[in-house]
Amino acid sequence: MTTTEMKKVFSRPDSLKDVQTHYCPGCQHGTIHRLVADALDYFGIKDQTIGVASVGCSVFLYGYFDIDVIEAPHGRAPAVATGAKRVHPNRPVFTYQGDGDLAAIGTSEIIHTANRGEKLTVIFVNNTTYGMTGGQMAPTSLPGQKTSTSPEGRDVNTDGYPIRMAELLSGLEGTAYSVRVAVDTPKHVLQAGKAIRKAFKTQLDGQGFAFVEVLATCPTNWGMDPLKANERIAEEMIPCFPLGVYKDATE
Amino acid sequence: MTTTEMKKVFSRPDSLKDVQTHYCPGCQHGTIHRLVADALDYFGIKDQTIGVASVGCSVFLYGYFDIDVIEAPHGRAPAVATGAKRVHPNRPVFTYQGDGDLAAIGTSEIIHTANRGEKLTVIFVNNTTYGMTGGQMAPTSLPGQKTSTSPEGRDVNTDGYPIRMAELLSGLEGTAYSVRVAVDTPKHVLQAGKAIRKAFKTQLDGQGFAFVEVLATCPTNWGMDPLKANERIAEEMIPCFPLGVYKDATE
Amino acid sequence: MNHDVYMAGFGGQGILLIGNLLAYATILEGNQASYFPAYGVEKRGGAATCTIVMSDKSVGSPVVGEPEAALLLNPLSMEKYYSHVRSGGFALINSSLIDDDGSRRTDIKRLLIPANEMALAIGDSRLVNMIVLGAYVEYSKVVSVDSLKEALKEVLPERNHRFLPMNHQALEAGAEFCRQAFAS
Amino acid sequence: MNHDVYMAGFGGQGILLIGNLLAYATILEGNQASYFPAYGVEKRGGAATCTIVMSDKSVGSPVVGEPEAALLLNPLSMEKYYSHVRSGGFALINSSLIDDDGSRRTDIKRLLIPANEMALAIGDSRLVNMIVLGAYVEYSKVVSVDSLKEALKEVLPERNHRFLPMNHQALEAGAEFCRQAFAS
Amino acid sequence: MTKRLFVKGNEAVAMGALEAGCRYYFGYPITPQSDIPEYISREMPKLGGQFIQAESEVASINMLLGASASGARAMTSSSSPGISLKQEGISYMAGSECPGLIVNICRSGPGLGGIDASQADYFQSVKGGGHGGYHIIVLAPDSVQEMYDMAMLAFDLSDRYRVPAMILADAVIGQMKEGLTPHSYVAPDDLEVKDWALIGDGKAGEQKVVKSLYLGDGELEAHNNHLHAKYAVMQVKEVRYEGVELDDAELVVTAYGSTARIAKTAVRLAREQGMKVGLLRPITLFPFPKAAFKEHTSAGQKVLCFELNNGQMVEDVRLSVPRTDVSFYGRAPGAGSLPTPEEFLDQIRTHYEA
Amino acid sequence: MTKRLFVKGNEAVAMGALEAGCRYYFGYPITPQSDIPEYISREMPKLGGQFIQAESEVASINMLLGASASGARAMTSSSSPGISLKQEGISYMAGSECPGLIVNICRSGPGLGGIDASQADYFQSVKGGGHGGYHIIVLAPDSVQEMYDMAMLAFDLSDRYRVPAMILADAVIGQMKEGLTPHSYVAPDDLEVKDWALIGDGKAGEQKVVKSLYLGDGELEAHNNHLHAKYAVMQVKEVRYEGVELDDAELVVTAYGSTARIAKTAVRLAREQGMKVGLLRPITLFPFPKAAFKEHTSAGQKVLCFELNNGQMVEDVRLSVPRTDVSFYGRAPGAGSLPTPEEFLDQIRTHYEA
Amino acid sequence: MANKIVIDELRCKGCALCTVACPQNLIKMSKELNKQGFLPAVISSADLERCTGCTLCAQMCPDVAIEVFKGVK
Amino acid sequence: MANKIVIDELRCKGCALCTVACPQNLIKMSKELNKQGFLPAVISSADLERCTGCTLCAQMCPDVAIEVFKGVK
Ligand SMILES: Cc1ncc(C[n+]2csc(CCOP(=O)(O)OP(=O)(O)O)c2C)c(N)n1
Ligand SMILES: Cc1ncc(C[n+]2csc(CCOP(=O)(O)OP(=O)(O)O)c2C)c(N)n1
Ligand code: SF4
Ligand code: SF4
Ligand code: SF4
Ligand code: SF4
Ligand code: SF4
Ligand code: SF4
Ligand SMILES: [Mg+2]
Ligand SMILES: [Mg+2]
Repeated sequence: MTTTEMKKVFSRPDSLKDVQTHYCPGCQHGTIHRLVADALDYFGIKDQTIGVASVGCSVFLYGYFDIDVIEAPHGRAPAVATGAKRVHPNRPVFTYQGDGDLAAIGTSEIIHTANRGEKLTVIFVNNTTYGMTGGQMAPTSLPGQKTSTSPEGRDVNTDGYPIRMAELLSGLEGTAYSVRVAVDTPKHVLQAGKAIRKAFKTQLDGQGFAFVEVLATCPTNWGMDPLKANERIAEEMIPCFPLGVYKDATE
Repeated sequence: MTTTEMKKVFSRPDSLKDVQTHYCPGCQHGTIHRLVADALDYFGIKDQTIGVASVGCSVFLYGYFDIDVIEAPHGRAPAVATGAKRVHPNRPVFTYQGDGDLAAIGTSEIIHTANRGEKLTVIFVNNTTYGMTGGQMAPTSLPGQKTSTSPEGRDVNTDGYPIRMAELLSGLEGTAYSVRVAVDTPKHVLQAGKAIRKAFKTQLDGQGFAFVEVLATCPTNWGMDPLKANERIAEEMIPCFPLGVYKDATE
Repeated sequence: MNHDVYMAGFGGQGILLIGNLLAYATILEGNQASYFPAYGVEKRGGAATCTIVMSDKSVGSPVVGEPEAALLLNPLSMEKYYSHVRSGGFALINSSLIDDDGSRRTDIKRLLIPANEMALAIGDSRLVNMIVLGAYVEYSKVVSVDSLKEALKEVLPERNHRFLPMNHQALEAGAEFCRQAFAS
Repeated sequence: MNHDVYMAGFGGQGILLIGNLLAYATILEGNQASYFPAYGVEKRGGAATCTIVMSDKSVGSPVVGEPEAALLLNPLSMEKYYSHVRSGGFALINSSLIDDDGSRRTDIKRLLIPANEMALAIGDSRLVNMIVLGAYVEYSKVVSVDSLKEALKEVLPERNHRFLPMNHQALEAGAEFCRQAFAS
Repeated sequence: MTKRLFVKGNEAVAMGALEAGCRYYFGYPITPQSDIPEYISREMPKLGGQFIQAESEVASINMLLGASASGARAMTSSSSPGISLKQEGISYMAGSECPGLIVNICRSGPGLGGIDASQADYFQSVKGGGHGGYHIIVLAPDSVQEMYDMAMLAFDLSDRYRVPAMILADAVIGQMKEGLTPHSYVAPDDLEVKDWALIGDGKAGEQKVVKSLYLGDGELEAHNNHLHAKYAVMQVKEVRYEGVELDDAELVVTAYGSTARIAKTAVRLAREQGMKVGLLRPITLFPFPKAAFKEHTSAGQKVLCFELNNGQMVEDVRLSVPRTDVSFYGRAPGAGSLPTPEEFLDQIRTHYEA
Repeated sequence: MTKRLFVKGNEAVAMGALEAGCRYYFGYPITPQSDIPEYISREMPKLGGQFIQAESEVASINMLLGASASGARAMTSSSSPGISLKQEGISYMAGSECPGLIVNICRSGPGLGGIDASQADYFQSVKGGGHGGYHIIVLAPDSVQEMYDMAMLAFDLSDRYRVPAMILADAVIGQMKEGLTPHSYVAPDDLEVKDWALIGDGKAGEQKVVKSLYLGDGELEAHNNHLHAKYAVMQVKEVRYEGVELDDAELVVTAYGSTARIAKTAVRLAREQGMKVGLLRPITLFPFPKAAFKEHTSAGQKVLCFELNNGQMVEDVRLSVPRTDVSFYGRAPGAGSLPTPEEFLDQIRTHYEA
Repeated sequence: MANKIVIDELRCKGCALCTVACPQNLIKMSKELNKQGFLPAVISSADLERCTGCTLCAQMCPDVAIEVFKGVK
Repeated sequence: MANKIVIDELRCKGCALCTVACPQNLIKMSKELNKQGFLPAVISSADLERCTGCTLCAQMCPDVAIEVFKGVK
């Protein structure tokens, strides 16, 4: 048996540069990057696509994706993407944002971009914390979650409740597709890949705003090893952030 | 028959100063002011209450209400009110905001203030336009509505859809009470008065964030006489913004 | 040529329209003009004022401290602005609404004009502004009444052109009143 | 007294901890010290460096261009910072990881210390930092090993106090290595 | 396009921008500049461009960043409080070298203040109201015609240097109507294709990145030095000012925008009264006409600076000619606070005779 | 409280603020200042105060406005991009005369830039990054101890003048650890009850309004003049600076914050080499120590200004002493861009010998 | 028992909302401008007789220009 | 037909997510640090024989350090 008899059935997507990421071991930004790159490969749109990077651990998007990238100020990726998309209505444009970026400082931009029905794809990585700045409380932190700014655990009475973006955005008419997925098991990863593909298809078909919330780990700031962190997704996150399609107006 | 035999059954509330407002004829900011003042009178809280004025036609709140007032930057009244309420947890605090103020520039603040469950009362005057600045399109402008920045009428494909704040906020756990009322008929006015009273009671009972959206006219910028404008509420606004209680977690 | 005029009244009296008209007519005659409105947060009911500066050279300040002429259409304007009129200048006072006849100042020319009554006589109370403008250009000769008419045609939307004759009549009436007054 | 030292290694080698310890011990001895870390966006895996300035007067710059001493724990640090050591100064080189013996510079004192091996010998590879620190204070005498021990007690959280003996042993081992090296 | 029009300054700047090929506008209403979005919302669709009324000023400036990074001529406009909100975005545009036009029809502050004309945003505009020590090009038109012309100039300069450009005016210039002679825009020869931008011209594998993040050792320092080197070139090549009767002037009056208009009349009145007074009107506030001040005060002339604020541009004048006697007369902005030519004349007389 | 502690500058400023009675903190995370909210989130609850991690910097500054208007000592902290976003709110606070503490642990820009130390927000801080021509008090600590002490001073000055106060530092001062001697806060005698604020002391009918809107004729002008009159008083009464070996100095080095620390060593080295060099370190950047510069350059001394930017404070130095020879040596900020004492010493030697 | 309303002519801005609010159709708009230049709402004394004191007119008035009195038996 | 995976030792950060993903339990963590200081995932040649080429390990790998090959008949 030689290699020539074998078919490669899984390999690095073309849209992803062949470099090492700066992400921590077990950080699922890497997984989600790969899924997005797979979608770009699938549709063959790598050379047309514009990625809009946000500020968070994924700020170096341009270092990993082999596509054109604009780096947006913290929280403003949807506005930057709107500007880009209006200029290039035929180029696929996506934003890639963390939960601090999208659900805190960028709340207004994501809501109005969805409400305008901008033909964009938004990849939202919910890891219940501000990864890049060292693990502060995010709008999506779970009740009781200890973070560097909620040392006694998030107190819903004063800090508020975990905000559910996939649900919230599904209430807006401009939203064509809103879904929540996770990447904690191979099955979920495959589902996440499909959702991301669909979110690009929604854009390519001109059907409106498409939103994919991905539950992911931040082992470092959760203070857990990658396996333990990964388990937390099913144990703690999914109960609070149920997976599923919250809106699908693409049919 | 002399006056002494008569009982005053309707008069200006104490909480409202006895002055002429600068509002245009038929503008229902006046009506809503009166209803809020009635509620303050009802609970006898005029001397404790802090009003937070927003930027819009109602910016002169302090000129009309005989209460302490902080004037907030455009859109930021909920944040300013949060600061005030945290310092004075026992004083009733309310914001009074227009649709440009609350549903456009102030989107992030209203959502996160509601999500934190701040014990505030928010009076939201939806008149489908930016009154003060001369009738530009608001996030709540109706599809097809002609405004000074949508001269051909709001085009939902590029301008987005009228945003329904009462519904949107009811999706947040911190919201204790969210309701939409109108002031176009005496019956609706009475209902609006009740809703506003309940929104203050929610705060006084410490039950969380209370939100009252009031559909109102802007005859001037709608280019209609006050009667015609008033009719538009039932004819065009209510079909798009249905009246009702969207959330009541006060029981 | 180097003229300026200040106009003041309450919102709804059509001050801004005649200000525009005057400046535009000046430009139609090949001269330069600036029109500068003062505006308030309170759109309705408040004061409306504007300054027109006209010149055959380029216009310097669009703002004038002591205007050469003032058109004062209501009591508040009279109170606030009458004293600012430049010595040797001209004041046109709407005597229909203003009781003060301005006689305390002897260093300027005055014309008291019952503009509201005259407007009603022509048939529309909203013509007060045109009457006053007619009188002013008759006095100052900054532009011809014909230029005003031409400007009016351009400024008024097509659908309102049926009101042109009435407006012309008001301009003429104002001019005529002025002629008479200074003739006597 | 007026000393400064630069420490560099990769994240996880415990550079920042010994930097803190040294500065704190200095303060415990009644002198002044500043501890200045360099930190990157990349928290993990990247370089960790810090500068400690110690003085009996108030500390001026917490940043030093040419440090009096440098503790270099990995090859990258050696490459980047060795040449910056002040002429007449001192370099402590972790020879377990660094091949370059620094012999190209003759204007400074060097001590090659097989810190990783020594740490493993004591029983925990994470003790590399303490070994190096022990050697440095033995050489420089900026603080006593006792002060370091006292500082360590305060810096380590109570629950980790069971590791104190091991750490003490490492400090002593480093100091002893240095004594031996310069004795010979 | 040679008919003489009679339009507002706000409309003129919008017309000029459209004529210069601006096809994307992003803004949020605010008095006294709402005529700009209103005009553009009417006219842009006819040109096939896009008008977006954004949800906020913050969103607007970031949409502008996105459109600019995508290679388009695009603009935003606002007034003081709205411009404050754009400061982070402006800093990002400066850092990522995104050209674009920002119009500030300055109103009186601080805070909500009022809606009357003001020049109190001078510092914010020229020193960098945002973080990080960048500069933007700042143009100060003083007439309706210049509002039109400078919209074009702003785009040209902005594209040439990849530096955002601001037109700084106020309610006097924005709300005033004057004659305007429109003319066709002609692009300068030296403007290059924006091959740094995401214009979609790339071959496969030629990644384009527009960013302001520079994390490698020395990278950001070099980037900052590169930005400041551009500013230095602009200081040499792009300074614009107007001189009025400067040749024999013993007193040089200086003012920009609305106050320059008022000062022009004051200077004329002073000349009529026999005073040898001239006007030096900076048109580019950044780069500032330092050399012009040096030249026109070299023989010991004094300078009198008028502003509609408590003293801002006067600092740049003083820095330009440190050994010259520079006086300041300012009016804090607010309703009823416009100075008149007569008032300036009084000041001129006082300083002329002193 | 006399034990000597060993803490970060960021922690020290938080400790000082809490000691000064600050009981409300509103902020949003950003490197390199997140230690401040992290420390306060741990300690504030023990003091019965409130820590709110706001949804954004814009929300934070407005929460601060609300708390300040309600009579409390309150603060926010951020770093450059976040401070840019607060500019509108700062202008409102200045306009409505709301005291409060804003900490800027400045990082390198423009835009996202980097997280390393920078002094490029000087202009933004002292000239008013927001609209409307206001000023805020700006303090520039250069040690961990001063971070602590100046938190108290900032609250006192801010309350006394009803002017917002900023502590402007950078990653060097914020991330550095040094010894700190804590001490009890003692309120100055002259601080009055905030009866302008909504402290709930009112009798029925005594309405209190905190606002920045002034629409009546002349009202806003008067208000602005009132604000500037306060600045003028501060200029006389509240200037603080440190002088090191200035008496016989032939060259006066000036720098603030982190660069002042580096300059201190450079000046010591220069003295050791026999050069007569002193250091004038502005502690209050606004009000700026103009008079001190005049005093210490009256005999013809030259000035050399060091900054971690492309030249900002040097303008205020030049404006203070227009006829003095003022040189500048700056380093554009960014990773690997910290100057060293040796580097400054070279510059001192060059200018000393020139 | 008799009821009445009092319209504050100075406060009234002539919006006419009260006229359609009154179930009895009692309120009319004046033909004469008030001092602010508005045509205020008026009620004739004859119509006043028929007022039920229901307050609906007052509920609708944006300018709180109407007071309502109810006769006490 | 035979299948295999190839783990790029240099890219692997040792998170171990692949080890729990493999239905056959074929992947183990090495006891030796790689050049970056991580303990990488490894698969023995014996275990490789049992690989079904299902790709589940690769699906889970955040660092795209695994390639999967399927034998072609
Ligand atoms: C205006 C502004 N505020 C704050 C920051 C600091 N900051 C950088 S990343 C970040 C949050 C990152 O969290 P998230 O968006 O959840 O991304 P993650 O790192 O978790 O993937 C913050 C607050 C900034 N860069 N700009
Ligand atoms: C930061 C900022 N942006 C814009 C404005 C201008 N502005 C004042 S009021 C207003 C909108 C008012 O509309 P709305 O909130 O609906 O109130 P309304 O007047 O309709 O009652 C705007 C855009 C401002 N004052 N500040
Ligand atoms: S800090 Fe968290 S989110 Fe950021 S790279 Fe590490 S694990 Fe991933
Ligand atoms: S403009 Fe509209 S909202 Fe404002 S006062 Fe007039 S009618 Fe009311
Ligand atoms: S109180 Fe009732 S019946 Fe009387 S006028 Fe008013 S609406 Fe009519
Ligand atoms: S509702 Fe009030 S303001 Fe309107 S017409 Fe009637 S009395 Fe007058
Ligand atoms: S391909 Fe499937 S069977 Fe093979 S190692 Fe990976 S998970 Fe295991
Ligand atoms: S999942 Fe990838 S990175 Fe993690 S251990 Fe396995 S091969 Fe290594
Ligand atoms: Mg996150
Ligand atoms: Mg509105």
